[in-house]
Amino acid sequence: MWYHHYRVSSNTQLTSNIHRVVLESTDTPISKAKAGEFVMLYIPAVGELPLSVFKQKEEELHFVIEDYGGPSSRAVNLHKGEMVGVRGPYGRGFTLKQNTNYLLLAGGSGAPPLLKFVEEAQSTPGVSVTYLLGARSASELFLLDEARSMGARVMVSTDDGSMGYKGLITQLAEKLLSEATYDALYACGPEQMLLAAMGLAKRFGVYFEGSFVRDVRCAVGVCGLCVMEGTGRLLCVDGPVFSLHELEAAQHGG
Amino acid sequence: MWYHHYRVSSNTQLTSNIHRVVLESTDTPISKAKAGEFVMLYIPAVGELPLSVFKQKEEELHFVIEDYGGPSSRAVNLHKGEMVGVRGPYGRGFTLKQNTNYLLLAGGSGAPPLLKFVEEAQSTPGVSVTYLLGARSASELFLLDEARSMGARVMVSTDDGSMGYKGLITQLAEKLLSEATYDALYACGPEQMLLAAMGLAKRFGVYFEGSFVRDVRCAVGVCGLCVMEGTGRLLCVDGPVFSLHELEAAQHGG
Amino acid sequence: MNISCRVGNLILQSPFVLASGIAGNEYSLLLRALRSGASAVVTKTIFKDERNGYLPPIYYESPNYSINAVGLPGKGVYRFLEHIRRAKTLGKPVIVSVGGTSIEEYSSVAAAVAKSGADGVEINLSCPHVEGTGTEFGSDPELVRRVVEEVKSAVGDKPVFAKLTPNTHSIEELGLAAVEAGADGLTAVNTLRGMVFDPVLEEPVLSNVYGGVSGRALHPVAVYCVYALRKALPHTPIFGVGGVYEVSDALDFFLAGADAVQVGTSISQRGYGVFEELKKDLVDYLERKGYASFEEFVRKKRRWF
Amino acid sequence: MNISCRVGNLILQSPFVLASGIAGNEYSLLLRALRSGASAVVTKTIFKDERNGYLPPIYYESPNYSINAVGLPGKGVYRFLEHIRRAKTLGKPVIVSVGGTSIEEYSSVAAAVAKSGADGVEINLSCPHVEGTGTEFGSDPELVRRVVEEVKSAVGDKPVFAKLTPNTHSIEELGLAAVEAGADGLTAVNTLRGMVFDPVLEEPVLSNVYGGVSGRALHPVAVYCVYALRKALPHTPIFGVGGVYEVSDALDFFLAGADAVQVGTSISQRGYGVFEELKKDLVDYLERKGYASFEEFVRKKRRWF
Ligand SMILES: Cc1cc2nc3c(=O)[nH]c(=O)nc-3n(C[C@H](O)[C@H](O)[C@H](O)COP(=O)(O)OP(=O)(O)OC[C@H]3O[C@@H](n4cnc5c(N)ncnc54)[C@H](O)[C@@H]3O)c2cc1C
Ligand SMILES: Cc1cc2nc3c(=O)[nH]c(=O)nc-3n(C[C@H](O)[C@H](O)[C@H](O)COP(=O)(O)OP(=O)(O)OC[C@H]3O[C@@H](n4cnc5c(N)ncnc54)[C@H](O)[C@@H]3O)c2cc1C
Ligand SMILES: Cc1cc2nc3c(=O)[nH]c(=O)nc-3n(C[C@H](O)[C@H](O)[C@H](O)COP(=O)(O)O)c2cc1C
Ligand SMILES: Cc1cc2nc3c(=O)[nH]c(=O)nc-3n(C[C@H](O)[C@H](O)[C@H](O)COP(=O)(O)O)c2cc1C
Ligand code: FES
Ligand code: FES
Repeated sequence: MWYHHYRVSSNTQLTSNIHRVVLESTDTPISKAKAGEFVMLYIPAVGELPLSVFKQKEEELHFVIEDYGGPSSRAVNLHKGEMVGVRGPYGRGFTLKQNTNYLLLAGGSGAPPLLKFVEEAQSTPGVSVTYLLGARSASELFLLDEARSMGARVMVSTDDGSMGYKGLITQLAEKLLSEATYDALYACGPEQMLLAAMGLAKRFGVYFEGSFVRDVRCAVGVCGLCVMEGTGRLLCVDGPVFSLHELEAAQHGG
Repeated sequence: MWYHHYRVSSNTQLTSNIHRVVLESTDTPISKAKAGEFVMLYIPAVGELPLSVFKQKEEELHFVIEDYGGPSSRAVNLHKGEMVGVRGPYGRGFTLKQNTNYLLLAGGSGAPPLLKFVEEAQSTPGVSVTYLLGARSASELFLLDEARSMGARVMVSTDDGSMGYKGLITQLAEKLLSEATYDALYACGPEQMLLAAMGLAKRFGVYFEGSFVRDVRCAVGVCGLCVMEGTGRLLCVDGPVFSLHELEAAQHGG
Repeated sequence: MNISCRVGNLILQSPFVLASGIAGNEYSLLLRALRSGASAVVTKTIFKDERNGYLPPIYYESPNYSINAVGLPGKGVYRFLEHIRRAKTLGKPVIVSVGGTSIEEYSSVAAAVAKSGADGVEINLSCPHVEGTGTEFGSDPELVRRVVEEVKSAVGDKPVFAKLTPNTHSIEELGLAAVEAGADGLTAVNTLRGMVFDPVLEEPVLSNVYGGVSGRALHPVAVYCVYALRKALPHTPIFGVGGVYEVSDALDFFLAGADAVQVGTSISQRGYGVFEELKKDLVDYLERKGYASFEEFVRKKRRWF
Repeated sequence: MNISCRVGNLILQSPFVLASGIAGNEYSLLLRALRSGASAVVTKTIFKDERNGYLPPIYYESPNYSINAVGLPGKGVYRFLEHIRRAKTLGKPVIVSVGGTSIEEYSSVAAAVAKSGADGVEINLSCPHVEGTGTEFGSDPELVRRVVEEVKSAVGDKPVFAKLTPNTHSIEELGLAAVEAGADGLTAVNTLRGMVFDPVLEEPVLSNVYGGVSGRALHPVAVYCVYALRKALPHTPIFGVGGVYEVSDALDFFLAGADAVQVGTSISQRGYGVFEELKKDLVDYLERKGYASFEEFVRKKRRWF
């Protein structure tokens, strides 16, 4: 089955442009996704877009979706009862190891895969997680209690200082990295943020993984449009999560 | 897999125009056939012909093939080592019930399904089998010991009286039916013989099944060429074995 | 649930019809299909004279497609007329597929079967594996036009369907030619030219070397053909044919614009029971989706035209 | 076991080549395919200017076929030239697929890529789902002739392959036109026009509504096309393309007359590993059958021509 069919069971607005959308399976649900893996959400007569799995239960799929003005505008407005198609899960997610001290950096709608990671980390021995969420202002922060309730140390940054650390999330991360030792830095958010986080990881000698975004259209490795330039790697099958090592290959080409 | 592949492992001449051909599987063998079921034998660059399964072991398939002048001429000349394709088994074979006294009539190359029936009957409680083989003359009789060794009472008829009963096999059968009681009469051979046997079965009130021949080309019920005229029945999927009841429908049409 | 439908002036109890060439050479087989739930049958393609067809292998099946080169065997039209009369005894439409190696043959066969009670004529303009008939007429819009014109004038008011080939760069062009020449409806499609080798024996399997691809592989192509024809001809009755196994395959055709579907290859795997199963599954589908009838479903779901 | 082969004057280490449009839009991806065992690559079809292609859904897969309408996105030829140069660093042939919405565009793109080191040019005369290019040129033998002539004169001695469509009643006619106009070889085939609906959502899936059918369903049709071309053109180099998943699929093409095959859709299921697996399985096959080389197998097994 290419599309597994789901019915929208709820749509909750989290911030001015971010919604939590919950789907319920109407035939066979997709198989279990790991944190960082994604699906293609098909909205009939609208289009298809890649979305990280945020939460998954037997018959349920949860997404956190930001309105970017294209098909995602329609996705944040999905109403209860609407039918959609879902295919996946696709790609490779974040690596989770025992006895590791994780620092997670989520920028805006980059939160869902990292929140899923927090959930998975909960039941892994010896893991501690510090979860940072960054936004322009307090009103754009969301699902902080969710992260706390799953046992993460939660900190936030806002550009305007309306809540938590005033400044960029990568500045907050830099502060934390200078104060304490972390084994791994995982990030998801805008490309600029990811590149800055990668820089931090290198500087502090911390293992890095980041979830990236490219033009995902087929999601199965044939169209080539999601290529991580110069690496020969396709985001849809080899990513969306890449390690520092994989991304440095990107810079050297070939 | 459409064709299962076999290598010819032996070819023994039984009479002037009848051979026993043994094949050995080179990939996966076809599944178990019941007496009366048939396969399509594909000889590359020659053609394909329907053949009753005569004997079947795990990896082996045995046929008894008569040379009729068409593709069967090539089939009787298959030599050791040649590769062929086999698909099937197809159709519905002879019914085998416990505690039954069977009279089997084999005309020439009609023997194989009935010999297979004798083999199956061997291990069925309460079954006794009388096997009649008819031919023009003694030199055209074959595999009588085979039938005997499997516990059948074996009798033969020849047109010229060179061995056994002098006359047609159906005349021999008529004699036997008048002398003793049989529960079922099964026949395989030329159409004229089958129709005569059917007449006997009716006259003596004996259950009848016969294995017929038609123009089998697809063997899967689509080309329609093997129709039993007027019955809506296809020899390849509904036969080749038909009961008296099914064949009377044939005569009444519709 | 009412799943009857109209295809031109044929009224069908369900949109599931036996396709031409699928055990359609004898009245008793046609009756069997009708009794098994087909709402109408299309006969094997009938020619003027007897034809032997090809020797086996004539058929090959893989999980993804079937391929055949039967070679259009048949007893010839005069011995077939009696079969038409007998097949009609159930009161369901009997559509006779007519073939020819000349325009004259097409029209004389059509005239004969129409006189013997055929409820419709389907012109086989699309057999891909016999020289001198089928695609040799059906690939050229001008020949399509001429065959259809002659057949139409030979059969009077009996509905005439032109059965088209997918082996073309523009099925619309062929469909338009047929309709302009007087065809009452279209059947889309016949098989795609194809070929299969036995990889162990290193031989082309079919005795004719190449043949026609049907079944699952043909399905998306056939659905496109129906869609293209429906766009070009909003009101022409259309039979969709190609790879109908499950009701979802039939729905593809209905959504693409077909009024009814014909069922062929799947019978080799699913048997005649496929007709009752398709009917039941269509009823279930329409009920689950809340449609009042098949006709309502069709009317509502053609947004993309 | 030597499985190298020649396709015209291209010498290939194995008969397995990456098909056009399969992750072929970036030098690093082309290098990946070559490092994974492809003996040559055909790039994504390149146009003069940037093209966005279609929005998703652009791809759909069923067990029996895949269908796509990617819409030929690309950065335009001038930004692609650097990718050709970089892809060549492994010394394996890089064939550039060229597109155009005019004969002039085809030939100017071809001239540019030939100058930048393309080892061959494949003319996409066969994309079925973009208006104004592909099949609109490739369905008409006269246009095929004109495009091939212009491209051939633009690229000098670089080999030119014409990639043909199966959406035709006569692929021989198209192949002959291309060869007469100077094509050095043929690629058969591109996808078949097709369409798919989601039966639950009752919608055409592809954003472009229809697209091109590839993979398993295309296979028997593509094999036939190669066979028909080989009969018509005994000495023309031919790439077979369509549904190569297992080595047996490739053997079908070799037996039908192809000199080498291109691999597309199966990469979505089998990954880049498919190239090494095909090579290994071909070697095993030839050894088991007692052939001394791939070349010997091809020479011996063409009895039906
Ligand atoms: C693996 C993966 C996981 C993801 N997970 C999530 C997730 O969990 N949640 C989430 O919210 N998002 C996620 N995204 C991002 C999401 O799928 C969409 O890419 C993003 O929402 C873009 O939205 P859009 O398609 O509506 O906008 P787009 O179509 O990208 O367009 C945004 C706006 O920019 C304009 N625009 C875009 N491109 C151009 C151009 N070339 N020229 C001119 N104008 C242009 C559009 O017209 C539109 O107005 C993920 C992406 C990936 C690859
Ligand atoms: C279910 C089934 C099981 C069978 N099992 C066996 C079996 O176990 N053993 C066995 O030996 N046989 C069996 N047969 C019969 C066998 O398959 C062939 O049908 C039979 O051998 C005919 O042989 P052929 O194909 O060589 O000859 P055919 O092709 O039938 O031809 C015989 C000769 O007659 C000529 N001829 C035939 N038809 C015509 C025509 N219309 N016009 C002119 N000339 C014609 C041919 O040219 C040839 O010279 C079985 C048949 C069926 C249907
Ligand atoms: C064995 C076989 C025989 C066929 N014979 C004919 C025929 O005589 N006339 C015709 O118009 N189509 C014939 N066809 C084509 C079918 O009617 C149908 O168009 C095609 O098979 C696609 O439908 P399917 O995928 O449901 O089989 C034949 C198909 C098969 C498989
Ligand atoms: C996603 C996708 C994109 C394609 N893009 C192109 C293209 O740009 N140019 C081209 O000539 N063929 C293109 N093709 C066709 C393939 O090159 C090939 O001819 C076809 O897919 C059949 O081979 P396959 O069955 O191995 O995929 C594309 C096919 C697919 C599936
Ligand atoms: S989205 Fe097509 S290759 Fe990744
Ligand atoms: S042989 Fe074709 S239907 Fe029986």
